[in-house]
Amino acid sequence: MQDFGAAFGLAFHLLAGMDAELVEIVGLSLRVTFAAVFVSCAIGLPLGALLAVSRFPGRQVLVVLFNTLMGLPPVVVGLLVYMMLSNAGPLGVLRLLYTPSAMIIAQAILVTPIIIALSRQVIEDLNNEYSEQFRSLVVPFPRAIAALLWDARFTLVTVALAGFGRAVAEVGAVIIVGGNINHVTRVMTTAIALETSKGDLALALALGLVLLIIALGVNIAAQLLKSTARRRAYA
Amino acid sequence: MQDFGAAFGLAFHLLAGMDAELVEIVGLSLRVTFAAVFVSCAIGLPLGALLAVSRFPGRQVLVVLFNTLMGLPPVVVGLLVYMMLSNAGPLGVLRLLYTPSAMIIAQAILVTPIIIALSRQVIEDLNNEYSEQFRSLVVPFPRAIAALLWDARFTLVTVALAGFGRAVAEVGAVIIVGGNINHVTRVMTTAIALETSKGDLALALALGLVLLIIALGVNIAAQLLKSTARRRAYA
Amino acid sequence: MLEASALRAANHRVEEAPAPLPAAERNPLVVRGLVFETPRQRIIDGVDLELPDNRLTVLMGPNGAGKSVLLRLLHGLLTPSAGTILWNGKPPDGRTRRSQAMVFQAPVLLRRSVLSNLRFALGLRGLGCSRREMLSLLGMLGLEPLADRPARLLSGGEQQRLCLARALALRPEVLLLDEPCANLDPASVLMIEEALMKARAAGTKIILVTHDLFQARRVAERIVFLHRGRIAEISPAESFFDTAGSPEARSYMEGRILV
Amino acid sequence: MLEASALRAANHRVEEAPAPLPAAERNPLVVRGLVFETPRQRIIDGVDLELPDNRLTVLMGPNGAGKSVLLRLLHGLLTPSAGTILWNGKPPDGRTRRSQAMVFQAPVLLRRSVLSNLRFALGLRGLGCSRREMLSLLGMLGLEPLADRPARLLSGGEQQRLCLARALALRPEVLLLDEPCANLDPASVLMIEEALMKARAAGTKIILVTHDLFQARRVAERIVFLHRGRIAEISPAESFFDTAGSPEARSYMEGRILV
Amino acid sequence: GEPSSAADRFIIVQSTTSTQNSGLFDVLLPKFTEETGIEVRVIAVGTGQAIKNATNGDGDVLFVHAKPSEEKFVADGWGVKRFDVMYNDFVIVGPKADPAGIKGSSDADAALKKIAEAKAPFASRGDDSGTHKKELSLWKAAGVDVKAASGDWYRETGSGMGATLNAAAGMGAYALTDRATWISFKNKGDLAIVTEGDDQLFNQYGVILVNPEKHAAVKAEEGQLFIDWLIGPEGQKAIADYRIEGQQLFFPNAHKETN
Ligand SMILES: Nc1ncnc2c1ncn2[C@@H]1O[C@H](COP(=O)(O)OP(=O)(O)OP(=O)(O)O)[C@@H](O)[C@H]1O
Ligand SMILES: Nc1ncnc2c1ncn2[C@@H]1O[C@H](COP(=O)(O)OP(=O)(O)OP(=O)(O)O)[C@@H](O)[C@H]1O
Ligand SMILES: [Mg+2]
Ligand SMILES: [Mg+2]
Repeated sequence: MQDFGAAFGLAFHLLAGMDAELVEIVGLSLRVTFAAVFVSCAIGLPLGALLAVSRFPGRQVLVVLFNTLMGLPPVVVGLLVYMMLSNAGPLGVLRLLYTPSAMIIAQAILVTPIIIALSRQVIEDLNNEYSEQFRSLVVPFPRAIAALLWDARFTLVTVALAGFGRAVAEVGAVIIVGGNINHVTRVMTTAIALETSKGDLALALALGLVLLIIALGVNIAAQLLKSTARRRAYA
Repeated sequence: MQDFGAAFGLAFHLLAGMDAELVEIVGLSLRVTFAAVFVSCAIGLPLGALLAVSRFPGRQVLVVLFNTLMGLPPVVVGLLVYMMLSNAGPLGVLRLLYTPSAMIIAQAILVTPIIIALSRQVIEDLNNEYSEQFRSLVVPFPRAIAALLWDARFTLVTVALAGFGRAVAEVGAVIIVGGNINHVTRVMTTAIALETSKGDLALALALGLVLLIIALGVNIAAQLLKSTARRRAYA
Repeated sequence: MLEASALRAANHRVEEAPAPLPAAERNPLVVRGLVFETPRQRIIDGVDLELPDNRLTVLMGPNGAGKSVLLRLLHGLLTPSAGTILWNGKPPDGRTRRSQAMVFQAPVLLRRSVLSNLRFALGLRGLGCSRREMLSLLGMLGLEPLADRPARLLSGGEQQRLCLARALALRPEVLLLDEPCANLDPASVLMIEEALMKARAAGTKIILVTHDLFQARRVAERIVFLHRGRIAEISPAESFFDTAGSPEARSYMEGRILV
Repeated sequence: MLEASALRAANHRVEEAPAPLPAAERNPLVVRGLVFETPRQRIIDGVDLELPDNRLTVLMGPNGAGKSVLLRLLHGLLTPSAGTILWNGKPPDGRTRRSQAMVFQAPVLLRRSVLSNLRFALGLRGLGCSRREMLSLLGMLGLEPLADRPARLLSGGEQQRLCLARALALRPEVLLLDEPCANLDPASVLMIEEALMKARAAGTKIILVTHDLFQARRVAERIVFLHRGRIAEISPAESFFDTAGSPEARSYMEGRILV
Repeated sequence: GEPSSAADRFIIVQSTTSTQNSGLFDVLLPKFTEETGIEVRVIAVGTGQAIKNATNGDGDVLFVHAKPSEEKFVADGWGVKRFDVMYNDFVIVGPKADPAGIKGSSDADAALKKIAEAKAPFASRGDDSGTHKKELSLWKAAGVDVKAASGDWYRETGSGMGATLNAAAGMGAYALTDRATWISFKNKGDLAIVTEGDDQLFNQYGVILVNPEKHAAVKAEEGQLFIDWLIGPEGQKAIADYRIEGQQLFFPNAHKETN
């Protein structure tokens, strides 16, 4: 339990000291996570909306599939990306393994199904309300999707935050494809795993606290943005 | 890439052979995950709904907090639970460390915020529609929450599946508090991590495939349940 | 007419300190200097109102006048920006709402069967709810054959009737009805009006919003005419239709555009 | 009356093979043996209907008769369980819908400003949409001062008018209106009716559902009376109100309960 | 013995991934359990974590290969006594192309110097494990400052042995590993042993009973039984007999008891 107290002190110290190494790790964590969440949203939101709006045979199968893929094990994703990008793999020539790009790819693969499945559900609920009006107006798919995404934007922020949470906390995949290489691909979570395996639980916890504080900052920012926009829309 | 082909063959083999050890591991995975998701839903759904329905100072803070906690790093949760349950920790006398119960606790801590945050959002959207009517009828909180949860049940299935996905794929926390002990606390994800560290990527992938197939089964079951219930409700 | 002009006068005194009217204590409903505003606009703009007895009051006024907002304020669903609302001397709260029932302009129904919607509301008041009793309650508004249908798949008029049935089943002391007959066929309208007269005879205080002049004529004992968030006129029904005192009300009835 | 009774006859022949009527080709709308059913009930129960010209048709009938469902079927939003609907010889599809506009019984508005709601619809048809033009379109229904308000916070009547403004702005060949004036004040009702008469004069075919007998009387050129999913009567307006042929329609107008 | 009693009688051994991954425990432990009825539960984590866990009393026996840390563990009173169990050796593995040109050498210092000169990628565990500490001492002996090259050709993976080997295979890097892990490692890819046989590459495993005076929960009796068995003739023979593809992985040396 003394570890616990020590962790708080240490976390404060780390934050106050703005340790150069910590700054580097935090920076990379945020870069990788934001990039992955951005890619996931860019792909997942339209796909989720499309899945919510369209009716075709096999749609139900896709819905179940993406729900299932929310449970993609990170280690498996890590392995798959590793095998693709490895020198022996088909995309080895890109030389992406053990770079932040590889980590972004792995995280995007993990997060995209979450964005698809959750936004599908959200948009489906909204579309229950809009669909007849849209069919009456003969709104083409792309416009309908854009309109639904826009009108559900306040709810979709929570979906994106769920994706962010998954990505920022992820360690299993990024450690395999990033390699947790010091100064190159070390991020908060892999650093935490490392300190844990070293038995330095206080430092590991302190890093965890720092990570949570950063995530809190992101969430507060998102919330402020959301409520400002909502206030403007409903003043 | 030969690993990839091998993985498929192996996965098929594993499933077809109903290997006793695999059955044991799969059984424990499901037991732990279902228990954790059940606990998380039992706590998270009412709390999420309460948060969606009630208005009190600090509510916004709680909303942001739970959104943030969707990004709880598994390793950190693992460490915290470990420190609690360790012989040196306050709950050491319970002797839960390195047991499935410890794994359930850790997963429940990871999944509960996800259930709370997502169900809060879902219920909030529904409550936009119901709240005035409920206030007019002076529906007491517990009943309002029960009614909202029931009426949003088809959407909440997706929320629960997101929690299931997170839990079933989780490795960082369960390996710390469970210890990945053969025949005692080894689950699919920790077995995958072990095979990966042994360099047996084909077997790791095969286990990953098996895990996904199991998750698929659970998702299909959920979907069937949902559509049967919906058909009955809207015939 | 005296009553109406007195109140109009009160309405115009709003900017000054509202003098406490002596009747306040004994009146079931007393509203003083009521204001409700959003950052963008003032929706209710200084309303003084007293409904001293159990007459059926019809609230009229053009679209956007603030009728629905006023009902919500009276029911305690919105908090006034200024002014007071007193039901038997107390501001509206959960307890007063429990003795009232409101039917909203747009029906709000649970995603359940017709019967379950009724059961839900009755359960809240601890009122008996055997299936037979509930069917007979539904039957009063011609909904009995629909009892097991999902409420949200009913036709517009059927949904409105269900909302009314739910409100009536609670046997409230006060009924606040926001255009409850807008989508009803003539037979249903008469059925509702009969039900209202019965409730009224049993002592229920009713405030009814409607745009239907004929309906107002049939059921109203007192008319409150709202215009741009202010009360333009309060008259006994008889005099209102024949010699409405305010130009706004006259224009309204003649179908002239009011802005 | 001849027309109406001929159609009623057709309606009763439904169980037999519907004989192809010779007029089918030239008629803008021909409906034959139309059935729509859910596992639980038959909502539209064999409707034959021809609207051979551009008159304004009012569709009446008690709550739950199937008016809204019939409009949806005509518009192609629901797929018939049996029977055919032909607009100028073709079943309703996206293309026919693009030349029509429907106003639903419950307003459906985007979570945006009033103006954006209009802009969205106009944009779909590639119609010019400068702010000034749109304001003048809104102005026609008295919505100009509300242009920048969030549409979903409008009052009930304002929302209904916005839905109508949106439909009219598309300059459709066919207007399907489901109780568009239910929540409107008298002035707005007259304004809408005027707008409808103008559209009608410009060649727009209008099918209007209403429970307001006076409104029907004012605007209808032809009345279709629907009862329990079947057409009970089709009459020219003049004769309908004075000497309605079907007992159902007579009961309806007298406010008797129809089941 | 009986399954029920066996389930009750178990000890927890805190060990390292390299020991577990070699598969040694899979043959060793069943033999012990069969003889004594005591189940052995192995927690395989990083060396530091294993020691930390043992310090917390979350294990009965510590079985690792980081002699200085083990001795400190005992000196600090957390462990009762340290026993040598077995040894194997470290090897340097690298890509078959061998960019540093060190294949076949048995001089670790020289090999590492060449790697540094060629700036050939080297995957270090970088996790303060026994293997990592050994590696750092080798670099120091070779006079290379790896800290300066970190992130360049010297890559600290901060992971376990298996993960580091996976990384080395993935990027074609050199790495230091213990022979047991190497032999049992499946994802060798392009890697092969390039340097072995230096005396410096000796790797000693030790076993320690966690001090029951510090943690009452420690099952001292069973734990000591396990240790005695390991360093006794049966355990030592079992270790010597364990082979993969004909190669012996560990060499028992319990008689050379130190400490
Ligand atoms: N929550 C809200 N936020 C902002 N403005 C609102 C809100 N509710 C109503 N308004 C505005 O207040 C005005 C009055 O609305 P209200 O719904 O009370 O009108 P009404 O008299 O009931 O009209 P109708 O006859 O059309 O139902 C309208 O202009 C409306 O746009
Ligand atoms: N999607 C649906 N699923 C099942 N039943 C439906 C559905 N839509 C409508 N109904 C039922 O079909 C019948 C006709 O409904 P419809 O909405 O067409 O009535 P309406 O004539 O428009 O009545 P109103 O005057 O009340 O609007 C009603 O009994 C209704 O409950
Ligand atoms: Mg209103
Ligand atoms: Mg209808």
